[in-house]
Amino acid sequence: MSELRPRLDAMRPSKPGSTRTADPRPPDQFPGKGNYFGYIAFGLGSSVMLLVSMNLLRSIWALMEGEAAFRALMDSFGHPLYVLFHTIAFAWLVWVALRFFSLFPKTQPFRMGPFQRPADGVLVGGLYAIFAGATVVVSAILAGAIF
Amino acid sequence: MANQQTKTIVVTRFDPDVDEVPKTQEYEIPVEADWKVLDALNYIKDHVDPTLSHRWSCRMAVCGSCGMNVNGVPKLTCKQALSDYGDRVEVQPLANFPVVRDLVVEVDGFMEKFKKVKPWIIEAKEAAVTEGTNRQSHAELMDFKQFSMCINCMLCYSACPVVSNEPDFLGPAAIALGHRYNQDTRDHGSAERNEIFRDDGGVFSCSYANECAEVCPKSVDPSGGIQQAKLNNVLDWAQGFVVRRGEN
Amino acid sequence: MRTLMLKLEPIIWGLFGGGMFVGSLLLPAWLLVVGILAPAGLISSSAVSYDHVYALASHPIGRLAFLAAIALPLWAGAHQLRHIFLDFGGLHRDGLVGGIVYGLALVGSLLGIVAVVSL
Amino acid sequence: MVDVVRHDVVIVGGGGAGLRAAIAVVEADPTASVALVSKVYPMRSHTVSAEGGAAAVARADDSLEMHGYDTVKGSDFLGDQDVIQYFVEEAPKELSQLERWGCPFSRNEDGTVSTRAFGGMTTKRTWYATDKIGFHMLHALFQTSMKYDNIVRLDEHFVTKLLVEDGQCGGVAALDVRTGEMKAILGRSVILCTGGGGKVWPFTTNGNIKTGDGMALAYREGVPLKDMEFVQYHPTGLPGTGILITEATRGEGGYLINSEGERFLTTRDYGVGTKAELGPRDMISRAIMLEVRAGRGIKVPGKVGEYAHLDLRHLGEEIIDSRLPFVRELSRTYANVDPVHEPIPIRPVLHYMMGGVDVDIDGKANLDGLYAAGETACVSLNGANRLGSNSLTECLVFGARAGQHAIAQSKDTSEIAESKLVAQADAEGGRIADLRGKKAGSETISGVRETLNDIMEEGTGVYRDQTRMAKAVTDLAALRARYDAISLSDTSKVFNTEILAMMELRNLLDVAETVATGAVNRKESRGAHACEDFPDRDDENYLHHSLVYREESGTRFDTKPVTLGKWEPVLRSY
Ligand SMILES: Cc1cc2nc3c(=O)[nH]c(=O)nc-3n(C[C@H](O)[C@H](O)[C@H](O)COP(=O)(O)OP(=O)(O)OC[C@H]3O[C@@H](n4cnc5c(N)ncnc54)[C@H](O)[C@@H]3O)c2cc1C
Ligand code: SF4
Ligand code: F3S
Ligand code: FES
Repeated sequence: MSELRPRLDAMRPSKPGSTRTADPRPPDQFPGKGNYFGYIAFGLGSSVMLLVSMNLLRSIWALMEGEAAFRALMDSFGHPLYVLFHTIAFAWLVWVALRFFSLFPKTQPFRMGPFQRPADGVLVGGLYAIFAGATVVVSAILAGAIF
Repeated sequence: MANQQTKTIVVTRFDPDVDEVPKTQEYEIPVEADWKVLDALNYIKDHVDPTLSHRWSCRMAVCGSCGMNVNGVPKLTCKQALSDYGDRVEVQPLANFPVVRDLVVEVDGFMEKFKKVKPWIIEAKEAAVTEGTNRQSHAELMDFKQFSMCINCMLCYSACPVVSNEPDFLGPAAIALGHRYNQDTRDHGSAERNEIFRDDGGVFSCSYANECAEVCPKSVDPSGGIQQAKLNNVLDWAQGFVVRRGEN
Repeated sequence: MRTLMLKLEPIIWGLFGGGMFVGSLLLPAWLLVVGILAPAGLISSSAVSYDHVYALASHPIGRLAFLAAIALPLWAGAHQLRHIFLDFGGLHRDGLVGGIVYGLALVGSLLGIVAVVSL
Repeated sequence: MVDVVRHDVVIVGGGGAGLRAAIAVVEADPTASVALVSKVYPMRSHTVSAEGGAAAVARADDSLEMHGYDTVKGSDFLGDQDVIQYFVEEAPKELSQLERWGCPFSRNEDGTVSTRAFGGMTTKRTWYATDKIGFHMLHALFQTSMKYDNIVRLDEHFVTKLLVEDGQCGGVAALDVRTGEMKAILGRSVILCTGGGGKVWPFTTNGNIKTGDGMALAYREGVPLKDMEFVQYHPTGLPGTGILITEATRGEGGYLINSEGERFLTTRDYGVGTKAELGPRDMISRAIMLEVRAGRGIKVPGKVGEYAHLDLRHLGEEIIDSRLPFVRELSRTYANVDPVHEPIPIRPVLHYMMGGVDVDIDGKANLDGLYAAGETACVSLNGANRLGSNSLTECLVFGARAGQHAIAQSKDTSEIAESKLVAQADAEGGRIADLRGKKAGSETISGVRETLNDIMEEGTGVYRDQTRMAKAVTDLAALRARYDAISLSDTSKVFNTEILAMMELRNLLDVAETVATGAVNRKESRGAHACEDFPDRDDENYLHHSLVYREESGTRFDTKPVTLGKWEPVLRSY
């Protein structure tokens, strides 16, 4: 958070105005207050996603290297710090998912072919349902309950 | 009056002839229950300090002149009730804009961005007026109507973190406006506009902070429009691989 | 670098969008099972055993799912990180930051491909 | 020395009329250069606030003849019939053009433009875009104007004087609000499109910028103002703020009711016949005033006074949200009332000035090189009472025509000595510089403005009488002395809004003077001019336009015949 000042040329016309102006302020509540907080937390949430994916890559890599490597990695996941990280990451990603879903409908065109875009509530509800379903099914598969 | 109340209005003052940087000035004034923030400013101008400069005209939330940051949040001052705030209300010029004087900000930078998106109907062929009107279904109208509701109040520019940091960013209102024309069945200029949209400072500079939609007083939802424009650009770009642009 | 990034924006943004979807739909389950339930001993230890996971990951659908869950969120994360840097005034080093984060995502994606192919 | 800029045509005002004129000029001559001078950014112009719609024949069950007669009758036979004929013919073309420029009109099932009913119109001929036609029209025009690089905008430039030499207008002197410097903006012709002057009155639908500047500018150069006594009171403004609740509410089926819950326009005889709520504005405004006088007004404590109710509840939420969303937003925000569940409090408020700079059908004023269009002009389309939704179309039709004629004429005018014009602008610059922070007496701008508002409310309200009108004339003369005693405090050059308010106040005083003068000289009741001591129309003595001139010695009143045509004046009843 070193450079909170905005660039001083925000919204400057290409030719300087005819009288001297005061420099623009950055948005007054950025980054900590109001909705900005959610936005930043959401952005950082994707970085969490990035870390989790890298761990997933490590897991598959270990899988490729053989049983011993895989076991060792899984055992290391038992370390309290790892559990803490995974718990935070889980909560964070669930929140990221929910925010992502609620922001999703309006990114879609009002009409898709001959169909009208469903009401936001319907779309968001659908996404929640898919999310819950996917999480349950994938967990079940991973946990060996189904597959 | 029995229930006469007073509030302290803290206003940013800046006179380029005198002041190096903006300062604040406080006015304690009597207020009435149904006042908007603008009424307080006009009271100050008329009865306390005629040197205060601010823009306003329609006082009915449609001309877009009176945008300011009130307690840190961009608001149309003629629409924002004063009673929503406590005893101290801070009124500042819009953030992210150079300040010309007091509460008046520099608009020309915005006008340049606005013009960049070619906000007019680009027709495939010019038709004579004698051919009458185009036909357009209600559903086709609804594809862009929302994005045509922008009053150019620039609140969204004051709220957007990308505007502060990327001077070339077209910004929420301008992109939503370009998208409005792209979505209009009467227009045939989307290829031209998409090229501008894909350029530096175009749609992909937006990081979907969504603050523009939060502050928009007219429910234009520029952020939704920008994401839709991104989607269109991805499709348009993908199509460009298959058929090199030219026909259409 | 920045010019190249501008050219590629549509693909990157597409990958980012996909990453958000895959990341929200698949990663929480992975975290839940492998990161929380298994270490806590709440599910049978055979579940995250080498054999079981290997069986899942080597199934054609499994290979695809794992690749998606590795590669796409990397792009989503990289893209958002770059934007956070921009939000805090990093325009002048956008090319550098972009190069690093997208480079990371690219390397990760390639390794992911290697991994799922050679399983 | 002042900055000098030169263009072929100088247009003052970036509202509907000004923008249309600008486009007309560059379309007629793609090499022409136009200066579009406006005291606010064009999209802030008050055209933006128009809600209901714009009239032009569109339906099979309608005809130009019917639109023509409705307008003539609405004008109480004071409209010039040649003008009206031209207007109704051009109206559909102009609105079609607007549609082609992208205005998002509301649509019928089959994709054609939808029309709605409006007061005084026999059939549905008002084209609309929900309830924000002015906003969409202004933005469509403004955005279209950006296409032309030879329309050069001078935004936030306040015109303070017309530059006239040898009986010819050759430009304007304008204060650059940003720098506080004067500019001489020269052109072979000047078109005034500065809108109306509703701010003369205390309760008005007009915004802060509507101060009658163009009328005053022309008047001060000896150009007569015509039919100024006719000012329209809109029946349905919000009490207190004056914010407009559009006539489209009644076009869509809303009712007006009094304190007894009675739909008085149907139960009592106010001359509107079966039209009821869709009668012309002058009659309905009078009906509301009479209801209040008869003790059937709705009272609230405090400054707002008595009012009537506009009831939309029976329309239901769906119609209100799809056709009148802005009305709902305005009522909620500014009257704390949700029209879906409660009636809206309304009262007649000043809305529109039928009068203005006297121009002929080409928009040409009685001074070479000077044109006017839109609300600031009086081409005699509206006569004694304008029909709602005719004025936006008027801005288009006569804005375009003024633009075409101004550029055509500018080719064959003789060269005026430029140095003399610049010298005038220079002098004007000096005058303004002296005004900055000037200390004179103990008066304030707001004090004088409030007195002016009170005088005009009292003397030129919905109902008038000779004594009160005469008093307004003398009071206004006295108020000039107070104007001269105003002290100013803002000494800055940059964005000095106090100076602007001061100059606008002068314009308001000039306009008010012509309104009051026109009014005392019309001893009859016609259209919006309702004289209680002369309750009838008097075609024998007053079937003429009024002209008010400014001369050295003061105001001079004169008259001018009305152009009649196929429609002979008959008693106006519905
Ligand atoms: C609330 C409301 C609702 C209405 N609804 C309808 C409707 O539904 N249908 C209809 O037909 N009509 C309606 N009208 C009337 C119609 O909107 C106006 O008559 C019309 O918009 C006037 O347009 P104009 O271009 O003449 O002036 P305006 O739009 O008022 O523009 C005036 C321009 O002149 C500029 N200007 C003024 N003075 C100066 C100066 N000194 N120097 C430089 N520039 C100057 C201003 O900046 C502005 O750009 C309504 C009016 C109001 C107030
Ligand atoms: S999009 Fe909304 S906030 Fe932005 S300028 Fe338009 S109306 Fe204002
Ligand atoms: S706030 Fe800015 S980053 Fe995008 S979503 Fe809105 S433009
Ligand atoms: S004064 Fe017009 S939007 Fe506020």
